[in-house]
Amino acid sequence: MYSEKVMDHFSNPRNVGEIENASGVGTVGNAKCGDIMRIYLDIDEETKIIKDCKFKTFGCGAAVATSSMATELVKGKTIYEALQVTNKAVMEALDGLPPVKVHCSLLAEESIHAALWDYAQKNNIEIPGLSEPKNDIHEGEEDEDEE
Amino acid sequence: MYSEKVMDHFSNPRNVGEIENASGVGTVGNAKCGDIMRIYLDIDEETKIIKDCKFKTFGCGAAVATSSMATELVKGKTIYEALQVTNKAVMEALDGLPPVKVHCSLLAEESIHAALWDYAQKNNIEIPGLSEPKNDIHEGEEDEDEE
Amino acid sequence: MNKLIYLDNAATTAVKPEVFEKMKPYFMENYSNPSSVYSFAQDAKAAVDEARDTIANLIGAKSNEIYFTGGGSESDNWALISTAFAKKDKGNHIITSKIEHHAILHTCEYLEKNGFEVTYLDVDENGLISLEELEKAIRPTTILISIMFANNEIGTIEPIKEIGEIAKKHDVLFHTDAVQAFAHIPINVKDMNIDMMSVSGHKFHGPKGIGFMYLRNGVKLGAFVHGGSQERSRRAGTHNVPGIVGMAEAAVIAHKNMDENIKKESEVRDHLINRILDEIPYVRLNGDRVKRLPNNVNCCFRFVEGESLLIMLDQKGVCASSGSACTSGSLDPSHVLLAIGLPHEIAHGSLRLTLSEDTTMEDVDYVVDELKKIIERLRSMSPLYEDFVKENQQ
Amino acid sequence: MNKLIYLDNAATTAVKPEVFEKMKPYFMENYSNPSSVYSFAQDAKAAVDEARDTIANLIGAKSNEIYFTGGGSESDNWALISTAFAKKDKGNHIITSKIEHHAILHTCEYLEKNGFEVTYLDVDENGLISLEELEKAIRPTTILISIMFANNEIGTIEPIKEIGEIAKKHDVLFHTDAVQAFAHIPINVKDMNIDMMSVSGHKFHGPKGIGFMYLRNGVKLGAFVHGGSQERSRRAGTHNVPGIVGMAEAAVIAHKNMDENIKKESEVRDHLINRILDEIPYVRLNGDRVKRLPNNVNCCFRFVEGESLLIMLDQKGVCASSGSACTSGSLDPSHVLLAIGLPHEIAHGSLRLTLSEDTTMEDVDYVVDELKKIIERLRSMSPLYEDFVKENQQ
Ligand SMILES: Cc1ncc(COP(=O)(O)O)c(C=O)c1O
Ligand SMILES: Cc1ncc(COP(=O)(O)O)c(C=O)c1O
Repeated sequence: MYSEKVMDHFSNPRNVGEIENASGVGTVGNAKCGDIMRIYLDIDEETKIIKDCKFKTFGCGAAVATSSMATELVKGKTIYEALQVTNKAVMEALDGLPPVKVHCSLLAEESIHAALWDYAQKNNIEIPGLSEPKNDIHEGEEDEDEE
Repeated sequence: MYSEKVMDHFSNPRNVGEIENASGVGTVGNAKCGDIMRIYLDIDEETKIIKDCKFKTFGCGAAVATSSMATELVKGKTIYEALQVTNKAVMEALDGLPPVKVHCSLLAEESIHAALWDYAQKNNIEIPGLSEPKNDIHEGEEDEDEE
Repeated sequence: MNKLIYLDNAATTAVKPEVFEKMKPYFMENYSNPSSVYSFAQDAKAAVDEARDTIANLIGAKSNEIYFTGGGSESDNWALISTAFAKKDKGNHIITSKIEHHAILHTCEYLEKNGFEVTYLDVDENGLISLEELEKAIRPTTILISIMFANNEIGTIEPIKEIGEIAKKHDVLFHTDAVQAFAHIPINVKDMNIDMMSVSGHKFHGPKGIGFMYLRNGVKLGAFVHGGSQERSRRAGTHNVPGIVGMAEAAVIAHKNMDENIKKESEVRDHLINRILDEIPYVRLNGDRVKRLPNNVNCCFRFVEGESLLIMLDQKGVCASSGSACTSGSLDPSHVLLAIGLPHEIAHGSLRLTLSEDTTMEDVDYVVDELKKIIERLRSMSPLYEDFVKENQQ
Repeated sequence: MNKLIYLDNAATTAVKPEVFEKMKPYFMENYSNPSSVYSFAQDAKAAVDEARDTIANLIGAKSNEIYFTGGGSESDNWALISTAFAKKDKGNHIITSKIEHHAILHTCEYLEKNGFEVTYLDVDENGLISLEELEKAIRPTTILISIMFANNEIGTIEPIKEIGEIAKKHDVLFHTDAVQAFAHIPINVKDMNIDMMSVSGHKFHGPKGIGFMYLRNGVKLGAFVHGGSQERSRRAGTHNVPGIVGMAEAAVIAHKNMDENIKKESEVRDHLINRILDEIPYVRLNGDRVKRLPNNVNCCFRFVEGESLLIMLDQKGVCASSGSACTSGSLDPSHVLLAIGLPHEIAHGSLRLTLSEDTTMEDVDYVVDELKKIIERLRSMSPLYEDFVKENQQ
């Protein structure tokens, strides 16, 4: 089902964890749908370089792997460069994903954006091209099946 | 499918053939339905005993076997006794027939009756209990399928 | 019984040893459900995918146009019933032929009871439909044409490509029951404008209980068996992995040897036909002499009834079939033989001999030798023959 | 992979060697079509008849009440669709439950699109329907009650005998999907007032692609697959002789060892459940503790997602399944887990382990040992767990 790269990033995920007093934190996804990603960024004030990046993910194999790969891709980049890390880039770096799992790579992109947004908000700066993320965490988590 | 007895009477049918100048001949069945039986009787004028009996049958295994058995059962009997040879008797003597083949034993009974009727007609006698057979040979033999 | 000459390959065939070997690991070793997540299921999943690719390839289709089913009858039912109900807003008229298999005809009867109208096209004395009549039968409400690729009793091959063109021209869906044709003669669904095609695994040395449907991409057809999301939610049910794998392997083998088999079988077939026609009087060959499956021989022997004939052949170790009413369990003889214009009593005397690539000249020589004796014997017992002889003597 | 602990026996099972041996001759030797006249077909015919007798005997039915089909899904579809269309003059209302297999639920949806009304009964937190609600749901137009014998995800066994009594009292037909129950727990169709029952061969170490339907004599039900006169004209298609023979043999073996298997499996199951509940925090057992299939364990692990769990178990050689959306290919987690009242995010963390009689205590001990580590690891990666811990610290 998954490529070797995906399996590698799932089995040995890079950058799992939290960053205390992170420069920015973003959480996207929806427990109801079975995927939540949280990204922590440690950003250098001066250079705007992402010095460190950690994640926590509740989700399927692809969700974990895309989180892992996304943190790898943004680490060392400036926040402006990080914004260019698209879901396509994440997928390519993972040698592809099954069609039903493409949405996981979108979540990975969004979680980076959400963390950057958080950083921008906290520091009152504007990052060109970044808009407020659709962060629907803790939304509609109640059971709502009705037939 | 068939009992051993049926297979025996099919493979080695008794009394196949014709009787020249038979005392009575009866043909029943319908080529359209796939079964025709013809019975020849040689009847002693005095004793009314069936001295000989032959048959010809166009039909399935059961049709052949029931004809064969029916001829065996009536041979040596008086015409009055022969009238008592029912399809049930024929079936029993054959150790049974598959349900879809019961009609063959009825044909066998009918063919005996038809031959007896022919004899009675020719000799202007009445055999108590014998009525004119429903002899539908050569009836409706034309192709009549129309959808 | 010692000798066994199996000439009923249109009824079913023996699984080939290579096919069986290919199926074997999927019973006790790679038994997993191919839809499962774990890696143990990967082999089974790959096997199903490969089988699908293979089969698609053989008929010029795409892999996602192949749907595995439980056999030919199910495929036929699916094609007809689901098309009918899916298209009922467009129209309620279906065109088929009088010589289809019961899996088509009885399904049509079911649809007629549910408000659909069915035209049953006549066939000529060889079993061929008329393209003109087909085209004339098309109405604005016609939603489906279903004509079999080749007939299971008399072996006649219908003009499928031409039917496909007519269907396309009138924008009507075209289904063909190719149960007897697939893996026996070449089929290309694209060239032939086929929208749907039914196939059954056990007719070409594959296993029983498995079949497939080719369904052209773009044809909107609901499921027939609803449930799990197997087969892109169009045919529910845990995949019959050994069956699927076996069917594909049998198809591959058949296609690899197709030219050779056609040549071989046709030669044996023609030898058999010629000897029967030459050496037995009052016999008729049923089906088209040329547009004919390479493995099919079907004759009527006058004055003789089919079941008796089969039993006597059986006693000589020959397996065959007949369109006689007695063998079908119904009152009427084969609807196919009636449709080609045979009277009932002639139809009752039919014999079908269907060869496989393993049938030899010696086999059929033996069969003809025995057949001659059996026909003679049955005629000597037949009141119809007696009458015929007497009439001719007069 | 070296180690393989297969705990997905509710998805499918390995064919037993004895079963395979019994099937084997019908592929290449006695391959004939059992409907044929010749004596070569006698063996195949006898084998099918014997299989039918055997199965009938095991459930207290008559032989002519058993109809072979292509599997559980087909049987379910047949029971629902043919009953609905056959009884549509009497009424258009069907009662089922929210936790049925998709072969029932999606068929009900199909019927709803065709003018039928369906009541989906709620179940309690253990997955049991309420007999009172069932009885209240019956209307004058109710034509069928279809309630599964035992649930495939959470193993809950429904009160079938009582449902049968209610159905009988109200003169409504009762179908049960016994795909997970047959050959696992005792079933007597007469005692339980079952009118129709669906079974699938591959769920009890028989082959895939074969199933049967019990259909009580007197229930007037048309064919679902129309065509040849097999199965008393109620299910067309050349008999899948190896499949039929294999299914019957598997059923016989299962019944011979049923008491012992139930005891053995229940012990292993309970050990597994107890260890999980004792040793892993934030876990919930799904399904009834007592009215439960002997081979079913189903738990939800909070803060963890099912697919990840399955992959990690797979890496340790353990085959399992989950009701997580990711594994079902849909957006929502298992409808069964939602129906017993679980919130979505809990349902995503479900794990189903289904044993066979060959599953040992050592096997499940190994699984629990690995599971503990995996759950811990996944929780350490889970933002939900992080939040939970932080909230509790406050
Ligand atoms: C309860 C239940 N019903 C029906 C089915 C369908 O059976 P099959 O996949 O063999 O058609 C299954 C298994 O998949 C099942 O567990
Ligand atoms: C032309 C044709 N269609 C359909 C079928 C049905 O196939 P199956 O019996 O495998 O369902 C057959 C064979 O029986 C056939 O010959």
